[in-house]
Amino acid sequence: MSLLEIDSLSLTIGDTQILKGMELSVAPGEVMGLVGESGSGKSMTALTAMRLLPHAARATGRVTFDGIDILAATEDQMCALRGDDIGMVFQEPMTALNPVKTIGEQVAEGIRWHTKVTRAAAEERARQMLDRVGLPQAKFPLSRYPHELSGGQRQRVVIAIACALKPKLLIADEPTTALDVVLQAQILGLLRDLVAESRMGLLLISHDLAVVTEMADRITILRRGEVMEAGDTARTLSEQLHPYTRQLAQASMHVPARARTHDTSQGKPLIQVEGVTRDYPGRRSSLLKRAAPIRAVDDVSLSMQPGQSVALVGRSGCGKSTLARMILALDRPSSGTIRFRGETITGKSEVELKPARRDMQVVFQDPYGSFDPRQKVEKLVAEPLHVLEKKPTRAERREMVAHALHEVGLDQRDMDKYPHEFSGGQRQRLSIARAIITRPKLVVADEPVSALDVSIRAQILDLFAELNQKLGIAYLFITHDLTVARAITDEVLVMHDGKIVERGKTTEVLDHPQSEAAQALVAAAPDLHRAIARKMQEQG
Amino acid sequence: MKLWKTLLAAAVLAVATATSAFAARTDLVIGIPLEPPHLDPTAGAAAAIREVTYANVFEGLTRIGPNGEVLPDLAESWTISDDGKIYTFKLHTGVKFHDGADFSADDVKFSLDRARAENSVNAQKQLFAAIDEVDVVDPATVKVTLTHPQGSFLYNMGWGDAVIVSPKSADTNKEKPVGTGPFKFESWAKGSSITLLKSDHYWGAPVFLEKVEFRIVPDAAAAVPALLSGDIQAFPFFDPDSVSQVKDDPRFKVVVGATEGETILSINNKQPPFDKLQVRQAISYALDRKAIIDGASAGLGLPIGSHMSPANKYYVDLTGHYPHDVAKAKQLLKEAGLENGFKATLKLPPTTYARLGGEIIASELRDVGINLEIIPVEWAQWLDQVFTKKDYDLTIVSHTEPNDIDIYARKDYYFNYDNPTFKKVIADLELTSDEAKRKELYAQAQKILADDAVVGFLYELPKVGVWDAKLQGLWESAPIPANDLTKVKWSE
Amino acid sequence: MTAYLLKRLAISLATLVLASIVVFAVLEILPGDPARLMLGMNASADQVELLRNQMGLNQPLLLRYLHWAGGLLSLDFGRSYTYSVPVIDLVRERLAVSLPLALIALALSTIIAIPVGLFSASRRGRAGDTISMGAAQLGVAVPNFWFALMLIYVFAVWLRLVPAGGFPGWSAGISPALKSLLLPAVALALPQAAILARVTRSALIEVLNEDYIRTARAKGLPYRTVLWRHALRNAMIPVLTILGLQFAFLLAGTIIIENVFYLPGLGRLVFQAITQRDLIVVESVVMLLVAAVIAVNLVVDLSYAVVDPRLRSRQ
Amino acid sequence: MTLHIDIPEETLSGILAKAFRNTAFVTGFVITVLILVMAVISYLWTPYDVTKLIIADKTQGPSLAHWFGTDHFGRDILSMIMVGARNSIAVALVAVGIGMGVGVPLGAFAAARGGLVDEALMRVNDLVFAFPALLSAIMITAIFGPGAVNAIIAIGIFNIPVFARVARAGALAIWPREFILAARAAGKSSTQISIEHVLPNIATLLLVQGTIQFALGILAEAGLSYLGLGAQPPMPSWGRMLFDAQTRMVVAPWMAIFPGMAIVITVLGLNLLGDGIADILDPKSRRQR
Repeated sequence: MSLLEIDSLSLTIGDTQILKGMELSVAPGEVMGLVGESGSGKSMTALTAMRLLPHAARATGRVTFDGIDILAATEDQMCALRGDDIGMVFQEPMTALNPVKTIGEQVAEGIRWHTKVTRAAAEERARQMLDRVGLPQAKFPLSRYPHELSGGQRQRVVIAIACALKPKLLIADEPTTALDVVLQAQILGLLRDLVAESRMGLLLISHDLAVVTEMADRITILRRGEVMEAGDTARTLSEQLHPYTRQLAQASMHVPARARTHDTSQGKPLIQVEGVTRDYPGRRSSLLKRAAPIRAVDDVSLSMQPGQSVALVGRSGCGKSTLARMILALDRPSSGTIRFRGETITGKSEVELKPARRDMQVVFQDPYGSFDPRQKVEKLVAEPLHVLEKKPTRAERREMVAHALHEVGLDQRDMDKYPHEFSGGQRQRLSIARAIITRPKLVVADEPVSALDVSIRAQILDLFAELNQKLGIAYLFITHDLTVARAITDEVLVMHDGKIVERGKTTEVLDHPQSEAAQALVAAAPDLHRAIARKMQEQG
Repeated sequence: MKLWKTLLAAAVLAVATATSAFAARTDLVIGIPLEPPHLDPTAGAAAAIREVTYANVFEGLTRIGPNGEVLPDLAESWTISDDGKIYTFKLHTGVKFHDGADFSADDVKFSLDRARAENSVNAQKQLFAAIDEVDVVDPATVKVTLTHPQGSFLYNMGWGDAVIVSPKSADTNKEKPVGTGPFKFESWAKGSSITLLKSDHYWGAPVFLEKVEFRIVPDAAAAVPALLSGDIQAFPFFDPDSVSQVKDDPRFKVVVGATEGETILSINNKQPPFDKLQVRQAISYALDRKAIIDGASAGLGLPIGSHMSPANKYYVDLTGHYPHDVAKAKQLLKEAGLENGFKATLKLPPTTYARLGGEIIASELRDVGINLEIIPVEWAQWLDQVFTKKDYDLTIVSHTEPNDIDIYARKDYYFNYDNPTFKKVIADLELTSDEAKRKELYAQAQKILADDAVVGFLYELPKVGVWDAKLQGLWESAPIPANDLTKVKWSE
Repeated sequence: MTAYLLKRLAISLATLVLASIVVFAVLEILPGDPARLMLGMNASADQVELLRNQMGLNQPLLLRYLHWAGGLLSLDFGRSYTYSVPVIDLVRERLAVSLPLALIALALSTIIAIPVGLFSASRRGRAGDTISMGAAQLGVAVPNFWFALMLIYVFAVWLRLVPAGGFPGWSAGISPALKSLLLPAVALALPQAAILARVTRSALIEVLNEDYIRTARAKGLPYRTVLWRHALRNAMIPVLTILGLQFAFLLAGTIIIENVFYLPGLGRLVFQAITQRDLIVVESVVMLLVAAVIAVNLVVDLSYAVVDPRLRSRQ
Repeated sequence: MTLHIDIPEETLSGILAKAFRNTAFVTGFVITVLILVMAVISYLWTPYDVTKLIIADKTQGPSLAHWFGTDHFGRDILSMIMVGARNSIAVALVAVGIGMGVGVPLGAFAAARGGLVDEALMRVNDLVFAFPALLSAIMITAIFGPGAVNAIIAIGIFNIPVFARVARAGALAIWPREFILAARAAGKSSTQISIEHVLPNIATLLLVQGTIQFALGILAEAGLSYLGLGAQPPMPSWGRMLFDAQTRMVVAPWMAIFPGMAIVITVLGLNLLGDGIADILDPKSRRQR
């Protein structure tokens, strides 16, 4: 018998249909993977099971947990289930914990509420639980506050809260999406162990096919509120019977076609970074003692050739974005120099920087946040024209914008629209159009595809590759995702704790990492090929 | 509306009867509009000092009665020498100051000498200017010698500034007044109230009240509810503008008396175009005194035509001199070459009559083409800008000193009025003692002021008292600023 | 934490010093001569000049500032021109009215506002919320002096339940004194309560949308428990900010209400002192009020740190 | 505390459609427009001339001839409320203008510069905030004399730090956005970025604060006029009408009731309008129906 049984569930919020005839089941001890792109209704499925839906939501169908009709249960019954029999882990560890309560209080609270034990007993159990999730008492006493922990540590606390009473079912909604690959591997390992230990059912929700494949026994693929395909993980993904399943799997493994024409060893370097260091003032612990500064980038040197595509990879917080900003002259190094086309750009004023700015542009991660919503596309894409020697006339400007839009696969009529009229993928195309309008020599792209769904992401990677070929633009890709690096770059720089620890041809570094940091990254990176292979093996 | 009022009245009455089960009361809360700066009448000009202390705490040789008459006080009787220069006062005996000190002729000499001394801070030093010498004849007799005969001497000795103080307490009277009166000072909560208690060993006729509290209510808006709710039982100086609120209420008595306050629209006679007689006359024609009295003084107060109270024996009725006549006013302005009108300012001190009257006058003068900008000022600014620096066009103020027509002859007075003929009349008055002749001169003076339209003469400020209908013995008029409580009692 | 505290203290002190200079300078340009006002219409120019000398008004500016500021430090505020008593005594007397009034009003508004805010936030969008927030909207829109006038006429003049104004003094007993502070306190408190209720509600609603509320609900805690244990404390920061502002407002902004009820409080003292050009009183009281505002802000800042542990470790 | 700004991504027609489904906005909008229309009409026509005093008609109760009664000078209260609206609106609006005109650039500048400039400007802000606003307004009018212009200055000065604070907080929330970084990468100066990107994005925030300060300005003007420090006769003002009414509450309560209601309704309308705008433009605060 299934632990959780969802039967022809339909859900509407206001006038919007979120789920249509949704079917899903989780057996005790089973890991069910729920996969889908953004907006497919994954999270709403989880919230329905917890009955924590927004007020305006209306659900029909049947949801039973352990024989209890969830949709018909009283609020008191639900309170008894939540936290005790069903635990839940959320996506965003930074905001999932109450900032004004200690982690001990937050873990012990559910224990006390459900078991009515004394505070001391509840705290003892909380301590054991935190110890179990890898936050030992000695280093992480119960009196710690959430803000004193890192993202990965906070996610461990959230897991401790969810698993404190050994629930029968654990629901994990994108538990690792906000974490870097190494942390992701750790958290997934922890979840796997906890589930195995107490024979919990796990409903793992993710957009990442590789993650789900590695973890799940069975898989349900969701698209726009409807189940496309469901079944045994290994079989479903190896056979790829449903066209959508195939589409997803292929996009996840997509590598753009690139002809390697740019020789990397000759000519003058486009960019030279020499012994660059960036310190931020540290927190003062007392009035008299000035804290040691935090060194974000530590004596980094590198150089890039024109037309070269280079990946800068590393875990979150390793200093790669700071380095990128300094290259873009948006931040000043504490020491060291950066030369662009042989000219020093460090310590220059905005006016002096103008020629350099013309030749280097940027593409950001968030396709939503990188456009001013108050301006039309024409103005937004034309913004870098500001640095041109001669200001183009309005007609010239429109012509240039139209051309740039055409190059990124958008219609020139789009220039009179506002950014919110575009989808995420289209916006990233706009972002690229803005970056290439001045015909720059260098584009710095900071995690340009990590916020995109897999199918869109494949298209954008293709676009990057195409432009690299056509316009000879050099790329500096900042990413923590090795598949991106593998897909589109010639060279990889691995950064760790502010230092560059490894550098080499992309395939060489990723296939045979030398440094510890690179090895950890490679080992942790989810890979659909490998995952399917492993699954097939397990099942024989 | 009617029913609503009846219901409310019933409710109020019900609550009122439930709380009003008192016998003959001996306490009284009196509302006064201004807080005295201190309580020594011999060291300050503020009327508020006298409103609390006069006849209650402090007494003089003589006193002024409710109708302005001179009555004996600490002096039981007196004789005047034939040349009118020597006054011999016979004093009451057995009188004690509140601190227990005995009152004697020495205190009289001390008080009068102190008041007229070189370094005296007395606000009315001119009252004592005629005194040549004060001699103690015996503990109950004082002889005062004048440099020249002075008809008003006994009256002067009745002023609040001439009260008798004890040398022991003279320096501390500001904070803790000690006098010979029927009430002794109890406490002063600054900004709020001053409390007097009945004195145990008063020499005169016993008073009826045991405790009197002077509550400071600067705001007419606050006075009405305080009266209506019974918190305060008497406002001897009530804002005429608020009278309509209580005049139909049987619980209260509204008493309208006279003051010596000529309320005038002062004009800066040197400030063009007001230096032109026609302009000033035009203003006088433009003024509608009835509307002003109705609008600014609730219809109370008598119109005046010159600077003299209608209650004064030298009064001449000149109210017909400039009847309200807009056409005539315009005609005069045309003659002055100002047929298109002009702009001027009207600075208003913070009294109700000035602020309300100012609005009406501005409206009336607008009708003849004079556009006034109203500038409200605080007393401090008024004294500084208008009175001292004469930086004004028009202003409204009430001149409350009795018999003060001579101010128009003063040098550098803020009217900037300079008429030798008028000055001559006033100088003659000083030297004239013949009553018929004096009357003639006073009439002449009033006529000159009216002819010259020196200022716009408006009306005589009424003294409006409102108090509980059961309260008896409060003064109806105010010949001098005072709240004499010696005869005040609650009817059964 | 200590660094944070010391920095806040230093800033507060600097603000205070700047404020004293501003106050002094502003009063210097106030038109009107206090000496002339004290002596009245009949005094001669010589007499006025004499008094100005006695009052020290003819000394150089800087000297007078230093003298005054130095006095403030040792709580010697000088003597009132009009009352000729030490300013500190006046202030003490008036504070005995204003401080209880402000505290009662603050307590009243808090007692009314927080439950209403909680109630509204937890019934968001329902009839109870609509009605109480409608009332709050009205409360914010009513000028407090007009409200006070209406209160006087209903409760003091018509129903005669409380005095129409005035203050009998604490010596008259606690009960009559409190009774005469009741209406002013209500007139002050209700509009403030309306503001506070709105802030409480919106702060709560903001917090209720946070992820950690969902975490707490996922633990199985009922909605009410989550509201009290998790939401309220997090919603306290904006509420505390408004409370701090309100206390400052209540202590100083009672000028109008004290005038309506003719209460002998600080607000009226300073208003009268301005009209009477009792500069020394104005200076001292304004500085006192400014110091109170700064102190309250400091306390509020520090209480943020008590409420929010994140601020404790920040500088 | 950080301010979170959600930038609505909607078309104008979408916003308008939403606006007219929002009860608070519609009510506030209708009231505000009515008051504005009343003020405009008063320039062309009022039932009676408010500068003409007819003492004989004083303190008459509401009737067909005088809907809201007459005041102590026999002026028609309805006409005075109409003309008074002009004064209240003018004072509050110009005061908001002063506050925005000075405060917003200051706040935006402080946010753009950061560091010492920011610190110094915010300390000056603190200094102004440390003075109880009404008290300072009284002092200002004591120095320069009472009158509408000085009331505007007094109220306007205290709007400056309010807008500076709001603008700074809003700008600080906008500055870390990637589109600002993009503009910087495009070589725009901080002034250009403030004007082109920051200000348009905090405009709604300022609009909401503007309606709040407008409403507060009307209350403040009424308070000052009530103390006799606001607009001077013959210009009618609501606060002044209440000042005149308070001594006549027993015999002429209409003199207090109608101007008081005019203030309440106007302030209510503006507050509802502000709430409505905030509601419509903040996607997070969508009401659940």
